[in-house]
Amino acid sequence: MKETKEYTLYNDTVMDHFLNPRNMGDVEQADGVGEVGAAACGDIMKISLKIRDGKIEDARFKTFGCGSAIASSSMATELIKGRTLEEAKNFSNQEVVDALGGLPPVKIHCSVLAEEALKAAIEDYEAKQPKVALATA
Amino acid sequence: MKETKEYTLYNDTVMDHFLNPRNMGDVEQADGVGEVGAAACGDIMKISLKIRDGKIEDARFKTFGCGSAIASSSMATELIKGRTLEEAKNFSNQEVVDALGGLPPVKIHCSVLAEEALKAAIEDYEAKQPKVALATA
Amino acid sequence: MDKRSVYLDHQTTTPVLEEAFQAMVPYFREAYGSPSSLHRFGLQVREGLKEARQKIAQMINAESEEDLIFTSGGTESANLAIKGFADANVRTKGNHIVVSAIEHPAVMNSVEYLSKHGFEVTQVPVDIIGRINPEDVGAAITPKTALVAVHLVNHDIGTIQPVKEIAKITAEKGVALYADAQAAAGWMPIDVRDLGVQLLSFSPHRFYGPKGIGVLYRSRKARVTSHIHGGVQEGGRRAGTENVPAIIGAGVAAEFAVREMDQRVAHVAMLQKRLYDGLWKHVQYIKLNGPVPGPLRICNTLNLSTEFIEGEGQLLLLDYQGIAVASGSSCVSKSLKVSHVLSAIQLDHALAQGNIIMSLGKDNTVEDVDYVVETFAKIVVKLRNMSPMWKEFEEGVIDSVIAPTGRGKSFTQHAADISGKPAH
Amino acid sequence: MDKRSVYLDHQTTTPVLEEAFQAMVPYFREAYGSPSSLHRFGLQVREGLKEARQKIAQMINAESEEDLIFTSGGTESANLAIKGFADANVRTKGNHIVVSAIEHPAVMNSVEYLSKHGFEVTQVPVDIIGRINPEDVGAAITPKTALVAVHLVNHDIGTIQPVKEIAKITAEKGVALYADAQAAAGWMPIDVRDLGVQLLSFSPHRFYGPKGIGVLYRSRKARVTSHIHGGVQEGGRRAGTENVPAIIGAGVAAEFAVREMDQRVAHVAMLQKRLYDGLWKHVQYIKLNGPVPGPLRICNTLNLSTEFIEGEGQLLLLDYQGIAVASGSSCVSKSLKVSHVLSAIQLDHALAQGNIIMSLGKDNTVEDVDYVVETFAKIVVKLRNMSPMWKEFEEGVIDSVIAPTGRGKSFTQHAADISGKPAH
Ligand SMILES: Cc1ncc(COP(=O)(O)O)c(C=O)c1O
Ligand SMILES: Cc1ncc(COP(=O)(O)O)c(C=O)c1O
Repeated sequence: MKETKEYTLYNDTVMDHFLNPRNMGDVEQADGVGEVGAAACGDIMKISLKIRDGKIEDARFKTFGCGSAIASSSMATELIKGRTLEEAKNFSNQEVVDALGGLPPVKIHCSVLAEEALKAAIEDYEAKQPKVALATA
Repeated sequence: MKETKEYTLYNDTVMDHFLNPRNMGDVEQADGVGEVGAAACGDIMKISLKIRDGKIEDARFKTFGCGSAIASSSMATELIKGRTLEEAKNFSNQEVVDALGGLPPVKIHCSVLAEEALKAAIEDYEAKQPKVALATA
Repeated sequence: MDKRSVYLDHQTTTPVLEEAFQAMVPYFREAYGSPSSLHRFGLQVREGLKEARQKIAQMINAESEEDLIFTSGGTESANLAIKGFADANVRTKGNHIVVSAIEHPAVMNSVEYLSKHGFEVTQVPVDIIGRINPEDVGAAITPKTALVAVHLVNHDIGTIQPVKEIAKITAEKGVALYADAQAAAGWMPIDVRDLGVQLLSFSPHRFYGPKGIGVLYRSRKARVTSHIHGGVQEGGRRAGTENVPAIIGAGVAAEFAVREMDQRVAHVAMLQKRLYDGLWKHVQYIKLNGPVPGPLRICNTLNLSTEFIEGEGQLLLLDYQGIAVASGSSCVSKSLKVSHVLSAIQLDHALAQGNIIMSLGKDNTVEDVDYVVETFAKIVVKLRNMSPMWKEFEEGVIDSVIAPTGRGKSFTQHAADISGKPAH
Repeated sequence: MDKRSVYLDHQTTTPVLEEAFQAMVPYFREAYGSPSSLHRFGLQVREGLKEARQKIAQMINAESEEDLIFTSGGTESANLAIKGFADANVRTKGNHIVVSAIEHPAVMNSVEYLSKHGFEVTQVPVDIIGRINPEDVGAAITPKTALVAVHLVNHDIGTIQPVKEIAKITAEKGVALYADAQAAAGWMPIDVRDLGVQLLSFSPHRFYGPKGIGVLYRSRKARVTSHIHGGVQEGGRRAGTENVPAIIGAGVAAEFAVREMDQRVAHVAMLQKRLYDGLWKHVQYIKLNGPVPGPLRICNTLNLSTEFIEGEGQLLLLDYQGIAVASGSSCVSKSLKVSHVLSAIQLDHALAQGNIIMSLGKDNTVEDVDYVVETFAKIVVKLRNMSPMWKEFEEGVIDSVIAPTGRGKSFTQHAADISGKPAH
């Protein structure tokens, strides 16, 4: 048995992203913002994007939710930065799960929420950019 | 907690009569012998008496049965020695129980068996002595 | 420097008292016999069990130690009380059961089982501090009611129930009353005769006794059908080789609970007050669930909701700072459902999500409490900075439930709007 | 000088292994959390429980540790296996149960409970050494049979049952098979997959683990309805705060049972043989119940009947000499009934009365055994001198069952004659 204090609910990567979240906050004058809620548990996630030349230059999150929801949004924003919109549209929650080194089964929906928030932010961006939206359609 | 070896199933008096039974054996040329069986558990008790001048001069027992059956017959023979036949006919198992300092409820029937064995022995004696039997009738 | 370690989850379980543990030790490797055995290894154990039984009977002022049935825990005791009593009395009394809406799952699910097996169940609601109204219980009783089940104290929100008043009503109507005392035992005096209950259960692991042992008191008038069949242990009412060391430890824990009751309650109530005052002074937008510290609340528990942030995050950050607490938030439950207790007191969904339960114990100190207050205040700031709701509240998009500003929609409405489904 | 202390009742319960006890210790006062908690006190405990589960799964070669349900003991496990399986499968499979005539009361009384609740029960008899004939089981199965329950080893007479052969038949007929392995676990290798059973139960207190914990293995195909309702512990199949220290101790006991199996079995079988040889050499008119030491008998148990004297007296005199044994005699049972196992093997009533069960453990020695033989021989003399039956046998009034002389009536006849009622 290790010492009590060495035990954590999630693995080290998840704990690290929960305790020291990356990209926490709101992008100033964001090009796209997505805010989604999980009907399952009531979590809410908001992702804001800065997009330049079809690429995600910056991504930030705010999350109302459990540890794995916070870690998932932190990881999702990390992963997505620098990707093209096309790439981002194919982004799947599994990438978040893998990058986090796994999530408990009951918490997988947190990573889904991150995917949804990201896609909502892209949609928001595209909705504001009708020409680009058509071009990629 | 006392040491393991100090614990006994029955109280000290019962244990003493079980471990060092009094009057164990058969009266030589007994005047009366009673052997009874307990339907409840299968125990068998045999009491033999030496009777002189309407008094129980000697009483001995043999018992096939549990610790409290053995202790009950030991105590019953102790108690009955020196009593008149009249007294002995009024003998009750409660005397055995009391003299033993109590028996577990489920073992009371052992003392009853002792009473029955004693009375069977007296009956046997009286059956062999029709005149005496009539006189006391 | 090592962080302080503060265990604030005594309503889940407690460490075993040193004295109770020491009393148990010889029963593992020396006095290891089974009490059913006739030899000395068995007899040696019987004596200890009898003493333990007496101590526990004394703790609740039972008529006799024979009125106790030892089980494996609070859950089994509750199951036996409810299903065992229902089984034994359905023919003579009827097939209706009255239960409060905020009982522990051990009770709720036992009752639900019965409802699937021919019983009718009436759930009595509670008010917003989680109190059962005795009149509601009276009104729910029908000529077919066999049993009323109400807990003495709620495990989540700490509300003390008017069991004695309910007992007057059930006595008048000739209905048996079962009280789950698991959240109360050890933290307030319990007197089954004064209360007037026919059945009462608890588990010593909530007052410094061991796990693996539960108690069911049942007055001689209350017949209970046994549910674990086998040997004739516990007078034929609960079969199975006895968990001897646990019963021994339970006896010692009960003895100390009685002896130290006043002292423990005074200490813990003082800490509860200090914690309550400190938190409410240093943290904005938090709500107490259940009654304020005082005669309606058990001395060791505070249940609060922190607005705009979620419970698991609070729990984890507190844990990271060495503070162990519980939460009734949906994220914390395996079923992803908010505690049914919080739903029953009609707590707003946002507040239910931000739920935290802190339960004190006899070994917590003033320094612990001050550390918790300070740490909690920092954690709330950190999580609110991360929460989209906090900014939206500041911007007037959503409103506070605790201190409404009149600007913005409710959290629940907001959540429903963005998720496209009503939050549950 | 102190008398030797020889514990010969390992088929009732065993002391906890030092290593198992030491492993349990930190879980009482340090790692006292509940595994359901999300904080570190809870998490710390989860790890230990998982390891224990794995060790126990390995002990019986279960597919996965998820196939184990922890209960409070062997009795609860048997109840859950039988009633839980019956409940879950009565609609799809039927309401008929097949059981052997010599199962433990935990099984017998669970089955009896079902028989009062709409189930039909067929009892399969055993032969005079207590073996179930697999063909009898096959013949008892009907299209409505839901479950067959047979133990792996009989707790009283030590007979090893042909469970693997029975499993072939049940598999063929598509019926589930439950084996109560409580008298076997720790004393012979158990492989649930090789045996082909769907359910199997035991309790670690029989192989140097703690009391208060039982195991039910159930293969993924066997559905079991939970019987203790409440929280979602044990994957929702058995509610209630886990008895953490006991599970930890059980894990260590299982680990050692596997590791030391060969050695323990060899040692105990050697002692069993020596005890058997010694007793039969030094004491006349004793009968072995169950198979001779060898492949059909569990290595640690001898069940014998001493003619012309009763069991409790033998037990008490042995105890007085420091030797702890058990007995199936009616005087020893609270119900005053001879063990139903002895009745089922059609043991003469006189012999059933004189029953003694000696069960060896890993810490018994050759010296212990020699002391037991010597002491037992003396005790038998003492009790026979006290017994009216012995003299009546010598006088030719009653005859021996074990070695009939052709003179005298049977004990049973004699007892009936003098009590005026047939003995039972
Ligand atoms: C074969 C068998 N099954 C079940 C049990 C019941 O186990 P427990 O008393 O540990 O609950 C026993 C106990 O003696 C047994 O021998
Ligand atoms: C009020 C109440 N009743 C019953 C129980 C069930 O007790 P256990 O988990 O000890 O079996 C609990 C446990 O949390 C409880 O709080």
